[in-house]
Amino acid sequence: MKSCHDTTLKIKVFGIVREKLKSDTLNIPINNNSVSLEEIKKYLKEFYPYLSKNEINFVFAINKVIRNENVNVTSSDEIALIPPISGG
Amino acid sequence: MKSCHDTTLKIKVFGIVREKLKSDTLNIPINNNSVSLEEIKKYLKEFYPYLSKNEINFVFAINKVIRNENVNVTSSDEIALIPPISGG
Amino acid sequence: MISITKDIIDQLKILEQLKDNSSGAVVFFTGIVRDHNSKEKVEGIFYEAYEEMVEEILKKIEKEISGNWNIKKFIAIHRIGYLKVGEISVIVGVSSEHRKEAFEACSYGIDNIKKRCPIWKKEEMESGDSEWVQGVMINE
Amino acid sequence: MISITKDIIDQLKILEQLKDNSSGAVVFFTGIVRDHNSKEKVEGIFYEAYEEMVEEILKKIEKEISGNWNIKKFIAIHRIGYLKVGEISVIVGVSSEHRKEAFEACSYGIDNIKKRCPIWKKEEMESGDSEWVQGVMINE
Repeated sequence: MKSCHDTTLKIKVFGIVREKLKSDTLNIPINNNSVSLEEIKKYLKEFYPYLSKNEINFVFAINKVIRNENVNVTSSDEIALIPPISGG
Repeated sequence: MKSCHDTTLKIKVFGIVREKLKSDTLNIPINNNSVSLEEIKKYLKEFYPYLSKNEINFVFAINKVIRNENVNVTSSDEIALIPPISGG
Repeated sequence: MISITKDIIDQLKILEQLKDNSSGAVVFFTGIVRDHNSKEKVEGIFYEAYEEMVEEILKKIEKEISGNWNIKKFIAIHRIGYLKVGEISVIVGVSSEHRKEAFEACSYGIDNIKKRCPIWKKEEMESGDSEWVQGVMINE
Repeated sequence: MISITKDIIDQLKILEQLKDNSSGAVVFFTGIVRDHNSKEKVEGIFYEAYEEMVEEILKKIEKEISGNWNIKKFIAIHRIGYLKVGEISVIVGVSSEHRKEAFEACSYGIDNIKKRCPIWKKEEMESGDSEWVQGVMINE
């Protein structure tokens, strides 16, 4: 029998998000091979209340490329959550 | 009896003009207390053929200020001949 | 040459690296940790980066610059970790035959680092407080 | 700080002088003797100036910059005499809180030095020839 949660997506987090969530990686269990960014977002906002606050905006980088569209990802993708940047 | 040439105006020259005329100062004898830039120009072009050639353009600086108008100067003014510049 | 580093940025070394006998102009930008923000005295800044992605983007910026301007050398380095007031956080240097290109390319470089590189900073105040700087959404 | 000098320009010293803990940005321009002109290989350049007038104009430019941009420090130095390939002929450095001002002020500084300062250069070629560079009419 297949387990309910086959795979874990790892999401890199940085800056204020890393600090608030006290981890540089968030783990998301997924049932399927792939999952959409919208689904990830929904999951994150449900399980990490900090991320559902209005003041924290973010986008995803998939394999070091910002993706604004709702693409599907798998556990082999490098996924990162990018809050507003302030380098320089 | 007053001498014909009372005073001498000194004109500073630089760069290619200094080199061609083999001097960093040109002396112009004047009869009057003051003389106009146009008169100086006329004198220079007459006595320094190099300066009447078309390819050498110049303006005057009087007391370190460029004067494009035909002002009068005296021997107490600092007069310089400024050919095209190429600093930097 | 582009990089992200934890080490102190050696300006003189970079000026030497930019030197090129066929170039007539060098333009050089350094970002420095200021002793204040809009409200408070600042003691230092902690910089954090998504390093691998920053390197990808710096490479892209370098390529865009080589494509758009006729330049000889391009250097962009961003430092991360804890920096004290007066220390250099970022440096962008360009050498080229003529100054216009060097100014434009250098300015493009730092503008795009600020707009596109996933780097975050947290100011450590003299008061003992610290605060992540509210940034801008990445525009990559 | 503005000046005209016969001495080698010490970039590091100038970078130190531009440093200011309240400034977030430093922009720095250097003009360097190139190894070629449009036709020939160049070995060095002889610079000559109407020194007292150059100093007056550099002071004016400094004043215009302080009036037009909110900057912290401004340095402009032009060297004269014989310079070999690779040596710095002119340096303009600006520090300010924000980079936009520093870029604009630095660029204004060098543009105006080139347009307004009575300085002349003669290129010494590898061939042994030498030639005064055809300049532009002074625009002061």
